[in-house]
Amino acid sequence: MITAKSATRRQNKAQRIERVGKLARGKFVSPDKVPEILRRIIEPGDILCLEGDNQKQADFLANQLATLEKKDLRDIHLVMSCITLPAHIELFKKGMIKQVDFCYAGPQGGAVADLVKAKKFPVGAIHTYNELYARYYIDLTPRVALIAAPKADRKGNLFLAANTEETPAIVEPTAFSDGIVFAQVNEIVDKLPRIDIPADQVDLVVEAPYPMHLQALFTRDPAAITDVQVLMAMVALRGIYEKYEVQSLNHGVGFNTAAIELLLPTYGERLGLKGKICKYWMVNPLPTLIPAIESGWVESVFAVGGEVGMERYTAARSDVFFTGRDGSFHSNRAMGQLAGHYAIDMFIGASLQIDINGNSSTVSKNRITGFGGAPNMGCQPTGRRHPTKAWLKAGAEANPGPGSPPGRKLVVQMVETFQAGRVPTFVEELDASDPSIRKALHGVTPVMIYGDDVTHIVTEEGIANLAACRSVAERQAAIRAVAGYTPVGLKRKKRETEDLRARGIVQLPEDVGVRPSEASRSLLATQDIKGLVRWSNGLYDPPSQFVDW
Amino acid sequence: MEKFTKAFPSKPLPTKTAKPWALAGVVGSGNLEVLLESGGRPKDAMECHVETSIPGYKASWLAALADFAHHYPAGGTKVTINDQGAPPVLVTLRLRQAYDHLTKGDK
Amino acid sequence: MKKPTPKKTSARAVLARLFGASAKAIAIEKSVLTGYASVGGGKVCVIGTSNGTYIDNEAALRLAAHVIDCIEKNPKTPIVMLVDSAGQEPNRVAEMLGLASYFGHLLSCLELARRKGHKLITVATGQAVGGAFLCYGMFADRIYALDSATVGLMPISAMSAVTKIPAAVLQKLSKTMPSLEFGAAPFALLGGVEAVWSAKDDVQAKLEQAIATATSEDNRAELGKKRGGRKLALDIRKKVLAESAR
Amino acid sequence: MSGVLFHEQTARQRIAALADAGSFVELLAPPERITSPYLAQLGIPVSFDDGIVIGHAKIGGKKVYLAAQVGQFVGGAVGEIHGAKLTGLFKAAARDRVPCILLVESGGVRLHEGSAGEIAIAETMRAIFECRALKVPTIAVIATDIGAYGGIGILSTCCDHRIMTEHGRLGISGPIVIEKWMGKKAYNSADRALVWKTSGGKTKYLLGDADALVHDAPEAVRDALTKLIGKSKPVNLGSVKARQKELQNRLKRFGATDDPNVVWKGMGVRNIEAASLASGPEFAALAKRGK
Repeated sequence: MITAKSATRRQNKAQRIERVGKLARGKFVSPDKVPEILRRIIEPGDILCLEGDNQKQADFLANQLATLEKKDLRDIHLVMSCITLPAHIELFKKGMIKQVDFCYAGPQGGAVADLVKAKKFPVGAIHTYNELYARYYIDLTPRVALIAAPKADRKGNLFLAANTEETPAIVEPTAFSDGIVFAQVNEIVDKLPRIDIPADQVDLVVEAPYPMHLQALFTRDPAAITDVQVLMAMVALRGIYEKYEVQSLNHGVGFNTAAIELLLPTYGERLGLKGKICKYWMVNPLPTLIPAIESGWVESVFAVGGEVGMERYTAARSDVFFTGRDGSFHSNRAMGQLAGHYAIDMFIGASLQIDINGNSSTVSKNRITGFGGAPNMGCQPTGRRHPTKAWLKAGAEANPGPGSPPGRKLVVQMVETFQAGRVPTFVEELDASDPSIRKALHGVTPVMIYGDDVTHIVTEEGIANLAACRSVAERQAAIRAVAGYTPVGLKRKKRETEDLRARGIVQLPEDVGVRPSEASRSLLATQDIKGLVRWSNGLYDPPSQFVDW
Repeated sequence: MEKFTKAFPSKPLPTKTAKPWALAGVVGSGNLEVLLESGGRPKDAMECHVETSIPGYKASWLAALADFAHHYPAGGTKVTINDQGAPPVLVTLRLRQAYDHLTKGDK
Repeated sequence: MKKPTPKKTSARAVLARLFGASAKAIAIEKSVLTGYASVGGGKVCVIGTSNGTYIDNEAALRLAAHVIDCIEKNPKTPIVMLVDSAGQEPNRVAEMLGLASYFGHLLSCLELARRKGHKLITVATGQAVGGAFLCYGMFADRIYALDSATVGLMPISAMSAVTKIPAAVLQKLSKTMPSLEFGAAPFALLGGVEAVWSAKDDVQAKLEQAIATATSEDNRAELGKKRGGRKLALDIRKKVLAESAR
Repeated sequence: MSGVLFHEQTARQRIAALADAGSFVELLAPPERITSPYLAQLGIPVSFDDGIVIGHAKIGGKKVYLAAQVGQFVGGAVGEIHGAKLTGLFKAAARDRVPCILLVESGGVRLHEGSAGEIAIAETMRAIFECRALKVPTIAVIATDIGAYGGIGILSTCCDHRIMTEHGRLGISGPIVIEKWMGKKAYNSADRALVWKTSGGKTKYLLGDADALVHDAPEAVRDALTKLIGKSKPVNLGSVKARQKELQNRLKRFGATDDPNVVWKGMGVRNIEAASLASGPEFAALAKRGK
């Protein structure tokens, strides 16, 4: 039975919509009215969600929001995946925000660090994607969500095209709790290719004067892959992919893993691994995966987001990529993260810093970035029950006790021992454990991937199998053994290293059958972007900054 | 620029090498060249001369060179390095390439 | 960016100084000089630039055409090349059309003239820098410079701006390394210029003598070593010749 | 599509890949340690070959002199030693009547050494024409994005033949210099497609400034060399008059446009997009140069 009390939220929403009044024609509003409408639909104390991850941004709405002043908007509890735009920073500078809960602040990492120092960044917590989406259903349910879509029809149905990403994860909790969903769209059309969000869940729509921002995030130019990265890729292929028969996997964004993708049709083929490894992928449509797909390695690819320039290719290869009935690519960030958590044999990615216990982070005092999605995949899902070959093999190596699961996900960190500019990757203590950062984060050190979750570290020196280590001291020795000539590596003891090598816990390239002198870019399926276009039969349209023809 | 010279104990180079010298790498940003020469020196050590544009990494250099001298029979050789900020991994890689050229010839 | 420095002496005055009354027959069109004149009673062909102009594709073609004309109509007539040019103007269309090839063509024409017995004498009269000097002036049998000419790769200030090496450092080094200095005198120390003619000199007589004594072998490395401005070049070249003869 | 790319090889690797196995003999080899006193004084790392590897070798059994510039070392720029090695090599080629090949990778004069490099380039030009007068073939291979610029751009055009790849660039002023001079609107140096269409191997081939356009592979360069090392192009009245006409005509046809695609179309390219993606001989087939 409906009582007045149980309908409070609904009534409140109705009041807000009423305040919009004649500023809208039905659901549709003109761009110049947006700041005033935002002022009328957002109330002090609201949980406000801004859509924007590391690729797609509701940038028009964010920019309009940033034109308001504290007198218009205050005490906002901001929830959002990625603090990416200058407009986001503006909201903090103007003092509108009473709390923020977010995942990642890549390009604005420096600005966020400055806000923290100025005590203008009241952070609740830094999350992983699915952790934050989950809280949208529990204690961080948005009252107002500002979202982005490429197209709307005249009823307010939305088409999300390749970059569905996190839109459903924001709209559902908002729409089903009497919140307001306000969408910016690139264009309003009579008929949509397909309906991704029904009009029923959308309250306001504006045709933005410029298309939403899309970042080409996963485009790695093969020309920038080095011989050293090829060496590491060969070592990883032999020492991990081949050894564990990794069938389902996620690759991080980086040149190391791009090198692996480009070695599959050449080196991988020579090793006879086709059909044995790398069949099921949870990755965005990586351009560097094109040669492997064209060579018949890949059964399926599910993605958390799209990639600029891959639209025609993914549509043409709907046998591999998830596509809608209209034939175009479909992504879903929340479901992709879930798949990466439970359903893959291996996560492999890079990091800026790894400490002596195997913890990694990208945060420092002058750059507060955060997590994004990597930790959802780079962790042990203890809720997993289904076995695979790789999972069982890795589990057996970890010597499970009577109270632990029989399997393990492979969580691999693949790093060069030095970053650009001779900055060592391996450190005794993470920059992220700086007291000022811990204080701002309520005592939590922002660790990307915990050492306990990591099974292997691959460097140009070799592989350290952390899962096979039997003590903290042993794990530290294994990390030192592959830390090269960093200060951490220089502390290794020859005898310890030789002992670990004898037991297979540390493996040098030659121990997994790789001759370093063989490692050469010439092994890559293609060495430049143009080659990727050729592999795609002209279906890949790289962003202009990558085109030199 | 920082310069240093040091000899590291190493097992003698195989008596027959393919050529008297070998050069690997190029001097360029983040890269280095290694000139490896054989002949006319004590057989039990690898003599190293390093000139680097980035000072302050002597410990890493010495460790990398010592490891190489330990792993490869390079006694009696002279190593001369012109460096423009290469990471240690390239030091090892170029040494190995120069060594292969010296002992097995180009190819 | 800096535009070309304004002319110091008018082109006509320079021509008159070099060729006397016979200079009148030399045409100046868009600062490109072509024509014939006389030196010590002998006919010479004149090509060149003035007013520190830029040499573009068209200018290179006009100079080349005149050299071809001279070869065809005036066999063995000495060719005097005057240089006062700031170089090639950085221009995308010129590059697209292959400016380097236009310059290469001009050099080929001059080479043909040399092979056919024309003596080639250069006088740097104003700016003689960069590509403009390389594309014809430096290709002569013998190269001279008026002491008012600015000869060389580029001034130290410009060198410093591109290399990011402080000008003071380059300035100091140029005391022992004349190659870094800018001007006719240091350029002569390198052997790049046979002799520098001063304001007091009778340049017509000098030019006459230059033509009379010129031979076609390239003596610059020898000069550079003898004068101490370029100590290495000759020996290294000799070493290459010696090692390759083994 | 995969394999060893010529433009990614080092100077020494290129020579090893082009020469008959084991035939290369280096002159003024690294153990002689002939390094630049200028760079040393400026605190800049020196190199044992001063950025150019020279020597003689055999290609298909035929003796050649070979020089390879090291683009990574100070942009392959020409200093006193580098330049003197180059001059000496062409003089040796003239003396011995042996073809001379220059693998170009240079931005021109090495500014750190001032006018010495400029004079060396002028001296080398004289030596190249000495070869040509003796019908000793001279060949420039321009196949990397560092390419042939400044004085070395001009010098390359003095050789009998130029072999290019789509990666190679030939010019005098580079895009960054031109952008500074003309403004970003006239030339955006970050627009890589425009940069390559302005100075890249394909456009140079279409216009006739490159004699061969080959795949970015050492074998392809070697094949082209094999075809050209026996051939010299005379410098005579007929040849310079024909060239004069050709260059005049080029200026008349294309001097008024700033759009490289107009040049491409004018030189017989029908499908610009397909030609942009094509490489070496496939491009040449699509282009029907000059038709």
